[in-house]
Amino acid sequence: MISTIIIILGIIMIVAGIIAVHLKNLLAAIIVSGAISLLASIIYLILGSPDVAMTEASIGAGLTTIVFLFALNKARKEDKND
Amino acid sequence: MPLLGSIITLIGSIFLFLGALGIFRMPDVYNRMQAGTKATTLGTILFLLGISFGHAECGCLGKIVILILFVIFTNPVSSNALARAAHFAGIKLTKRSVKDDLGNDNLENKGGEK
Amino acid sequence: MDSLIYNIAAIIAVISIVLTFVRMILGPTVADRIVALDGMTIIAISLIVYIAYFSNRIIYLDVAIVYALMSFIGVIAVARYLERGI
Amino acid sequence: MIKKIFVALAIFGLFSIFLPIMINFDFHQNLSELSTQYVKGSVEDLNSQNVVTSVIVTYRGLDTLGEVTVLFLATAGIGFLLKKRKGKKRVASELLQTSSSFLSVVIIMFGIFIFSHGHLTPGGGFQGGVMIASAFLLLMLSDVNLELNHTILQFIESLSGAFYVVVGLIGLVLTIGFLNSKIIPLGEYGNLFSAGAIPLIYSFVGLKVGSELTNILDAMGGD
Amino acid sequence: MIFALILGFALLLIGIYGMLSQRNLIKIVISFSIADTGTHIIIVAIGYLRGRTAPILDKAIDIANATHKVVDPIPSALVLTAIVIGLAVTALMLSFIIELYKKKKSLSIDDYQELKW
Amino acid sequence: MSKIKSTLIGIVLLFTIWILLAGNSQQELLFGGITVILLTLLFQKKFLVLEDIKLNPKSISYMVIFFFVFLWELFKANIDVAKRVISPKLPINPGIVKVKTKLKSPLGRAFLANSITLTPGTLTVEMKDEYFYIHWIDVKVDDIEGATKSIVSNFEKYLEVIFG
Repeated sequence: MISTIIIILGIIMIVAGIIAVHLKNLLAAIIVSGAISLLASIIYLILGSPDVAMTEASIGAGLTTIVFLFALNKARKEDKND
Repeated sequence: MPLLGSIITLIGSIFLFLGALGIFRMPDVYNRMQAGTKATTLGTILFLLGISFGHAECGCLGKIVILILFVIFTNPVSSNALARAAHFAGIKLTKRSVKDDLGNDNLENKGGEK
Repeated sequence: MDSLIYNIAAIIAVISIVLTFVRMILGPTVADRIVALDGMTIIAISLIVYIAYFSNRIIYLDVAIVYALMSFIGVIAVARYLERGI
Repeated sequence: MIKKIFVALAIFGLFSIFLPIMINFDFHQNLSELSTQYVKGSVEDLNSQNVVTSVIVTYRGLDTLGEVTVLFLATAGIGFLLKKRKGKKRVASELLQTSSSFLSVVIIMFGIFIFSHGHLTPGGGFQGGVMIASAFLLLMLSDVNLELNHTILQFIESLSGAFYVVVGLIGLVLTIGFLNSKIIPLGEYGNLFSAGAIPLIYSFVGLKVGSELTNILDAMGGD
Repeated sequence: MIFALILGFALLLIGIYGMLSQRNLIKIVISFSIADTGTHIIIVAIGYLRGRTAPILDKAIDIANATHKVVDPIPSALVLTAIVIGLAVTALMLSFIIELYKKKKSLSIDDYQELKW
Repeated sequence: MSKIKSTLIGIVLLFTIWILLAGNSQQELLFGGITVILLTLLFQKKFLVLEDIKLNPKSISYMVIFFFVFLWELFKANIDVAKRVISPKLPINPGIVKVKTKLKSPLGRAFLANSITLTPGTLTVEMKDEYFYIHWIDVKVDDIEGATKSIVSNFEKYLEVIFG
């Protein structure tokens, strides 16, 4: 049962990784890589380390995505100013 | 008691599945959001309640209640923010739509920069 | 009997995650993808609670709360980026 | 073209290195000697339920001090690189403004819960600090005119860092070792006020990480 | 858990492939964070022991017999701090990218070849 | 006066959440109490939205009724979504309509918007002064009054008593 979950989630993560590397749209690539981190935290939970799962859910999925968004936003604003 | 809990959980998971199917099948962003928000909210509530019914002996209803309240309050807020952002970013409604009062009133030009 | 039904429910939840994921990779616009991500995280919360009870550790519920919170803030951030608000 | 062949060769080479590692990897059946010591010591010696917390805070406490310093240096670098500028933004929706004002306080309280219960439940200073930073992020997202008070932020950051080192030095003065958590009575196993100085140290780490990450987000997101 | 090990190695390879083949600077950082996640999954999967549970010794497990019930705590402790440092490093890389973008208005790595040898 | 009321309501709410999270042993109550009081003193401005809650017997009884009405509407909404999603032709007729509300207080408007989002076929898109813009999956009436009557009025009569 648990190994079924881990196999399906693993396949999703690998497909998401390949797609995130190849997407042309940067914002979409950031969203897909955020999804990888969110699913990775379920994998950590199954592997018996809830501390790491919590860290990954809060940092890998939340803050890393947001830091990427801020960087894109700065680039967008530079474009507009001149 | 465990049987009742498991059946509630099953109903919840069916609602979750319907929400996912709605996200998959609907024609545009706003309709997807409609299906997604409502079905996943009730589905999550039923799923969590069913599981905690089935394992009543552990005495951890408090965190489940927190989780349910949290989902009820945050899910509509995030879908509202997303719908507004999608409309202001210029994503069109599907061709089957009949009217668009927000587009007609043209709030976009007042709020932010162009 | 009841554990079998719980397992079926978990399998249905995993299938729902796969469906939302397909919408995420197909989605023509960015807003479609982020709607799919929103749905996916809410289904994943249910899955985490299932894993917590399945492995008999109720302390895993803290992880579910943190997960719900961070996915909410992530969705809000992408929405504000789309409407040029940050 | 040559580049593509080179990339394919590199990936294939790495794959052929990893494959035998993966196939021949045999998982352990028991804990290693060091881990056994840690698990036993955490129950008998430190009264802390969460073994990961006792490894991070006590057994490898000096490493954690280093990590926090690295985080501080990265924050300083980012603040040095990015200068603030003013720009126009769209106002957030009314629903988001109303709901974020109460929700952010709840999130901060949840962060405090996480880092003060680091020895009882999963989580600890790093996760609690991230929670606090994300509460300020929610305020930043919902209010376009928000001005964070940098004096208070830097005060909290430097004060908690200083107390972290002072708690370590008290152990040195009492001659039981740097960052030893037995400077405070151990208390009863499983209570909130137990495990010696572990909750205290983790609270300082949480406050420090929270204020540092808030600084990073403010430097990157602020206009 | 052999599946988790395979997953970790696959994500690591995908990340390295992305870093080598993509030309966009932000894409390279995204690939870096994917490779990061893969490495963390590998380290946690090495510490897993079959049929055991998390190293938090509350009422749910028998404390006297704890060393036969829990997984290895050391990889968790290593990965936990590594994730936090990974965030700081990512933020630092992105702020360098922003500074580069201010100079030349381009995100492509082909435009920054002054120091190429 | 309103500041004191909102702070007190905030303390009660936060302390309830703390007890639900941490349990009710003596040490938890002590630490939680200190934390909650410090937080409310630090973030007093954030609690000002709470001052609109009315505390008299009528409004409290309306709160309970509103809760059950809300649950029933949520259930109906899901049956509605299920019917639409399963049927192969996707019977939708969507559009964004404009409705009018009488509520003034921010918290009441927030609750109204959330309730609209979670009930059959409607999703709040934007709130501007006294008008709400609502995405309706099956547009039946065309004018503002008709849409207001069929979407908003059901909740408004309870929320008006609770929040004023």
